[in-house]
Amino acid sequence: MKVTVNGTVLELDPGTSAIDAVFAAGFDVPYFCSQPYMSPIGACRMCLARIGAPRKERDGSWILDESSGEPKVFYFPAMMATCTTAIMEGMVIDTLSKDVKDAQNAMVEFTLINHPLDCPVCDKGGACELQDRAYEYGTGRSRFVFDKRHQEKHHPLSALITLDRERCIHCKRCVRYFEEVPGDEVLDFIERGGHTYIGTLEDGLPSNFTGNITDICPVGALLDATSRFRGRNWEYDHTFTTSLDDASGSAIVVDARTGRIERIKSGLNPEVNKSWIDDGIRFGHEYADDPERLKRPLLRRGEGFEEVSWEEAAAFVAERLAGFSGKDVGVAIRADATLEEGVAARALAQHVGTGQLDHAPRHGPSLVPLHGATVLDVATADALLVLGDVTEELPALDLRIKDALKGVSPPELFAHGVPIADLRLKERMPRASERLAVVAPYRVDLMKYAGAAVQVPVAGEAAWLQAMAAVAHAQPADEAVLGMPRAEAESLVRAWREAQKPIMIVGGFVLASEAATEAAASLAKAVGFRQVLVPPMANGVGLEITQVLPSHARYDYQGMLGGSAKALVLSNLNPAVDPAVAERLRSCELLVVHDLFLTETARLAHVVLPGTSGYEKDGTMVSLEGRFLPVRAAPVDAGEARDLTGVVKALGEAFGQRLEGRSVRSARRVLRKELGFDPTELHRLGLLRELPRRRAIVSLNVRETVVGDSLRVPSLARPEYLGRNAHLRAALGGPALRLHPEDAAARGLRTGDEVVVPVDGVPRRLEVRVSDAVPRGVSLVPATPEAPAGPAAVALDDLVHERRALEVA
Amino acid sequence: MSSRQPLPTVTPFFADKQERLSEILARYPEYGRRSALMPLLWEVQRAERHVSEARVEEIAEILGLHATEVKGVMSFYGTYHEHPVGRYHLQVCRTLSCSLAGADTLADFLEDELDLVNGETDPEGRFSLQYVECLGSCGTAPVLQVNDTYFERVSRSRCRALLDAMRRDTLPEPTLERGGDNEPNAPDQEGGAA
Amino acid sequence: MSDTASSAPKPITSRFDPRFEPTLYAHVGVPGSHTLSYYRSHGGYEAASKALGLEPKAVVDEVKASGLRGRGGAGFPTGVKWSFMPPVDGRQRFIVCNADESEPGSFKDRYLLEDDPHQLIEGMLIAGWAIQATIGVVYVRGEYYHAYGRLAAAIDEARAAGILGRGVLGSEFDFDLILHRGAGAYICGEETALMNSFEGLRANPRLKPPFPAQAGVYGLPSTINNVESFCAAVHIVARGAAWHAAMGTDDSKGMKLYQVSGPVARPGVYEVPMGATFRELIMELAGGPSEPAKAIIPGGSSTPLLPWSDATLDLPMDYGTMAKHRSMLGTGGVIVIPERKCIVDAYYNVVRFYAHESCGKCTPCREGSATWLPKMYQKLLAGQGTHEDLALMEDMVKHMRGTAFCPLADACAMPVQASFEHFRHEYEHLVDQGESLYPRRREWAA
Amino acid sequence: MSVLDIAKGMGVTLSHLFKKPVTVRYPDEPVQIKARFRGRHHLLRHPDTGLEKCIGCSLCAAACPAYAIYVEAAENDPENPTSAGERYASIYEINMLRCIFCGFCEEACPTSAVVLGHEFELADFRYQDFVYGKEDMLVGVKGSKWQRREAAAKGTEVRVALEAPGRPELEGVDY
Repeated sequence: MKVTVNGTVLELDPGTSAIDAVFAAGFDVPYFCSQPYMSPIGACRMCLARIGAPRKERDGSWILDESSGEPKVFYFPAMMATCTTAIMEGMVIDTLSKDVKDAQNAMVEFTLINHPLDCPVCDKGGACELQDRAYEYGTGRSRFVFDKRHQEKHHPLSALITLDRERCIHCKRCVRYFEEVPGDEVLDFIERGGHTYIGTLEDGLPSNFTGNITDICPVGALLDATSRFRGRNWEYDHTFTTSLDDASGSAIVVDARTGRIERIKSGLNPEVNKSWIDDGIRFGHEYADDPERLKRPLLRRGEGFEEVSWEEAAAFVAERLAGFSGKDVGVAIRADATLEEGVAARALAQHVGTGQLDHAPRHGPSLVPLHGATVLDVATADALLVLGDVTEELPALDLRIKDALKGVSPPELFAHGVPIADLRLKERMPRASERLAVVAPYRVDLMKYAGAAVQVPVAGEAAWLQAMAAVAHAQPADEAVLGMPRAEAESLVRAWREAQKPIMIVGGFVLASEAATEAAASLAKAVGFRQVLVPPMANGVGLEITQVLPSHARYDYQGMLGGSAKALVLSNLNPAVDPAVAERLRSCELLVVHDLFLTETARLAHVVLPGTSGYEKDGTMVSLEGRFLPVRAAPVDAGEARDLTGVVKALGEAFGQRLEGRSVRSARRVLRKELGFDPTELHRLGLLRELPRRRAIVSLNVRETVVGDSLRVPSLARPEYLGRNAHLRAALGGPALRLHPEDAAARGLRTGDEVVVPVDGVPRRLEVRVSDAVPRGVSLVPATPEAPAGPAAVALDDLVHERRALEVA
Repeated sequence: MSSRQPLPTVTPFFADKQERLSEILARYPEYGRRSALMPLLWEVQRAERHVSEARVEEIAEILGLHATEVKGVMSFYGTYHEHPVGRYHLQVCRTLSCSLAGADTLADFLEDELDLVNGETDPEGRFSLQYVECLGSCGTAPVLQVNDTYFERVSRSRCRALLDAMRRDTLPEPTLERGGDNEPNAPDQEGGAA
Repeated sequence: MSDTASSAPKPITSRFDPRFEPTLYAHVGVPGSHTLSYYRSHGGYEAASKALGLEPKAVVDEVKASGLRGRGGAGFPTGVKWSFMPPVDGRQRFIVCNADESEPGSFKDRYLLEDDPHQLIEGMLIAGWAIQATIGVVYVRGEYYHAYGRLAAAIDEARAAGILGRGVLGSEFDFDLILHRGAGAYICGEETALMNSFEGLRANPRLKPPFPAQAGVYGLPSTINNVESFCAAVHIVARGAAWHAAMGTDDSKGMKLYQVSGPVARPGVYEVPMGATFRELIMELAGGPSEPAKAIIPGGSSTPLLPWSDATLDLPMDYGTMAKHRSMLGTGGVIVIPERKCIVDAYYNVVRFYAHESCGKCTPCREGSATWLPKMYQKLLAGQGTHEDLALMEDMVKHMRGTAFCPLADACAMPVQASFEHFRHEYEHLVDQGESLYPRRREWAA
Repeated sequence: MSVLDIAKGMGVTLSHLFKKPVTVRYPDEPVQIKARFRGRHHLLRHPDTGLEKCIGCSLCAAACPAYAIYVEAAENDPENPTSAGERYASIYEINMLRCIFCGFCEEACPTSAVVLGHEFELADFRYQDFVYGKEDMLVGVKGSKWQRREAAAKGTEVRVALEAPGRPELEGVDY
């Protein structure tokens, strides 16, 4: 459609909003209530413009201007909000005339009359949309002589978010956000008219995605409590990087100042996380600044440690390693290491000549499905089967599933980016819940939105999937196993088969079992699902395809710990939380631990090397969909901490060898050869690649795991760091032991009790949370990197009360 | 994420009123279940003279909503009360037509007579006084709304009589005033309506 | 456009005037008129039976031909509105009655609801048939509890009598009503806000388009009309479009329920053909002002006032004439403002109303109508205003007009603008002297 | 050049022999400083409450052309506030070696908390002694770090060898 904006003529697609036309033409209008990826509502009235369009006669011909012979432009009698106006053929938009400027001045003035002028103490100062717009479009003086509205300042909406009600300009972004994006309406306007304010009756905003409202608030009304009153916006160094908290590949911006991370904001990656991240990613960074971080290498001297230089530590390790036969050495890294670190680990293993190389946690089956799907495919799927608790396991995927239920495809991008006002989005859009089926062993959050929800017994996924596959093949199946009448199962299968884009999302509970994974694959084959497999940690896919894997199943991580290795190099792994493993490690002849903190394992080590967090390293990660994404180091003061390439460099120097992967650069030379592209040149939005499905994935050296009646469940708050993330812990509570009310009552347990309970023989300190989402007889405990999601044995009978919750009056 | 347990609450309002509850829910189509929100609030308010937070949570539970949403809706409207009002909730319209008929003076009179200011309830819980906007009784102004009942053309003497009656808990039936041509007491209305 | 000089004198009516037979208001004020038996005995539901015998489109055309314009304030042609409904496609369709009468100066619907609920039910049934909607929604304002009770009883009666429910009046057509009670929010008179309110949401107006005909109640096709419009439709169907079109002026047809309030001898509702003059209404029917008057608000507080003068009194009250004189017919709720009422005080009262009723969704209304403008009036009335303040107020209301999301800000700004236009001297007197030209009235009927 | 010119010149010289000299015996005698002289910064307090005026907004640091100022803010303890309002400067440092005494910080300050005073005797020995923290600049602290060190060592009062007419902005600063 032809549209003229202030004399500039441009051709745009029908359905474009006038505000995007204005921006596309290179002009600017102010706006507060519009927000990319959310519905336009026309509440702030800032984007007013004079708009006209030609009209047609009854017969379909244009009404012509008598003097010019051109179609005559009829202007609307009043100014129109451009964000809610769709363009029309021949539309003329004027944003520069005096009338428009006057109206914009007036709207700025109206907006400011009740907005406090406390910019110097406001954390938004310097990055505030209102500040900018008032400067650009205001008159610079106020005629309002009365007292401004007084309302509660710094009201804690939750432990993570502080609300200043005086600063709110009622743009409704946050209220709409909760309804439109995560679908939990936990925040709303209260009262009406001039008294309207934002409030909640819920305790601590129960949603996994609350932090995003601090990003989208155009003023300083909603603030990230972790960075409150720390620095000013212009003082932060912004690092655009990728989160290593989960395998979604979510874009984040790390804001650092004087060597420490002050906050994390959401980055924009339209095909992955759009502009949303979950609270685990946003608020779970405080551990990186923990004062207990290791800053220098430590060398065991008798009972204690001594701080030494990297050279000294490396020389010690090199000398000791020389005493081992190559095959006695084990090298294991955590599955959120970058590809470059993977290359370094591989080079180290190669140098010492061992096949004992692995990353952990890792499932037995490959993470590269036969018919994979991308995150964008999930967002546009018309049938979804979710196996597991995606909301906690990979929260970014949860939001994209909800996108799919809305049925609005992702918008086309303009030169100015994501459309400011996507007119296809509406407030309170109906969600096609019938597109979503969720199967999990307890009531997961996503079931609220699902047309079909099945609660299977613990480790019952394989049976359910086999039964469904039987239904698909018109074979008999047990209705008790299906969890629904056969007719319903048949109609589900029919819907999946008829769908254009059916997708199955396979979570950790299924991947933990080879049988279940196989069953999932065969059901997928039977009805035509494409699969998304959820890796247990950020770079599981990447480390698998770069073959950071043992040469034989018995040399996997469990095997190394079990005694196949006499010397161990562990990076960011802490197996010694299990007392049995700790006992074995004590007899290890050489234990080198590379970690951020002096963990249980590090305390047993001969050499401890300071490691870097995910915010402090450069590298590449591969997200669950096979997207190669850059990880960039924020300017953080981490002392002498190095990532694994740094470790390999130091060891190489001690060996007198130039090892591959001795720097990010050298690792990338290797990767370039293997992958066929240069990771150095990766765009911030990443590169989506078809992944090779390797035949040679080495399955786990699985001893029949203890199948208990309980479950280790994923959690978006990484339990290994939760204790060091003070704000996140305050909001979510500590690592939880979740129980059914009756089970809790039977043992006299109440929400808030602190207990120590053996989980698979490992005593764990947990906080009791009573919840009817948990089936009777099942206890849920958080999964850790050492013990990923899956069935567990929780010995409630051996539970020890540490501290009882206070009696509530 | 954390799903904290609600504190033990008072007996649910609708516990023994299931029939009434299902009658209200049945008024609306299945896809419009949320429409029952306002009727449920009315139901609670008529019985308890206000809607407490516990009731808000209960209604939210019934309708499958978050309590915040119910609160947001409830607080939008002027006639739902967060705190209990008196047995006689006196609402004085002070908008233009009533004001021209002396409603401001009526309001002052009530303030003096009851020793209450706008928005207050007396200690015995008998009277609450509230100024409201247009009640749609402009032709028969001034109007005093007592709970749900209109008393129109409230003159000083009528107002006194009403207050006395309420103090004795003998509120009279209102006479329905119509004004203009439709006055029920008009002498020849039967002839005119033919 | 009608002009008093050119058009033939129209009969004035009143139930006491033998020249005319009241229609809409025939039964208001009659004891027992709210019952089905009374209504049936006065020809009730005959129009509905007649309509059900016609094609739906024929009913729409009849209403179109009658020239009926919406009686809720905006005056949009009712038949045209009905014809906007999309073709029947199997989706549920709704006919909605806006009985949220809250405009200061308007009180006609209350009496209709209380004394003639069956007339409304019949009107909605006809409209429902015309647009093929099987569910009707009546949204009654929360304060009209008596009306709510009467209507609820009438609906029960009608259901029992087979007038509502499956196969109404022996036809194949199903129709039922949902009676919904509001809770005190003027904004619910805005059609989309009413729909939000009905759905159990905060009553903020919705974005248009989509208009209610495309996506109304629950996102389904809906048509919404005022109580009076539905009642008028009953008589249009009963007596034919020509009967209706014969009354009134060129652009405004039929009967209208005018309301008179303020200091007049007999305030109340008068049913008069469209285009009756203020003189006929105020001087003749309502018995004239009981004290000297200086202004007339023609159609509820949101319509700009007109100064009291012979010329004004001779204006016919129809849509076109009012627009020509930069005012509006609105709901036809005439308020007479006496000489001794300070206009600043009177308009503070009006502004306070809109401040109380602003929903808070958009900036100019929340900050202008609901916050700044009332504060300015308070300042003026406290005797602390300046001439700059007057200029500021004029500038402010100028920017409140045409910029807000819904018409509420306009409804607040327009009358204020008119008060400045006609009575600026009273504002200036207040500024100059520090006190009002007319002291605040303290009188109240004994 | 004529003899007359030489005589003129000598005349000027001679006339000055009998005038009062402009030099002072600094530091034994105080030096006279103009009111608007820009010397070492002071951080002021509200005279009535004693609370710090600085709210830690960092605008001085943003305005500083020499990047001499570093501020870190924190939230006030409502029971025992450091400054009025919600926020105060937990760290406030000016590097006097970098400072060019332009006064932009004073102009940028929304609460008039930082004001350039008259002290100019800032010479010192070690680099780190030129970084002045809050404890060196809060109103009531007299003298440069070196002067205070010397006074402490000798057990005498800090003596600032200057005299200046007061300036209203320097509320509560006393020489």
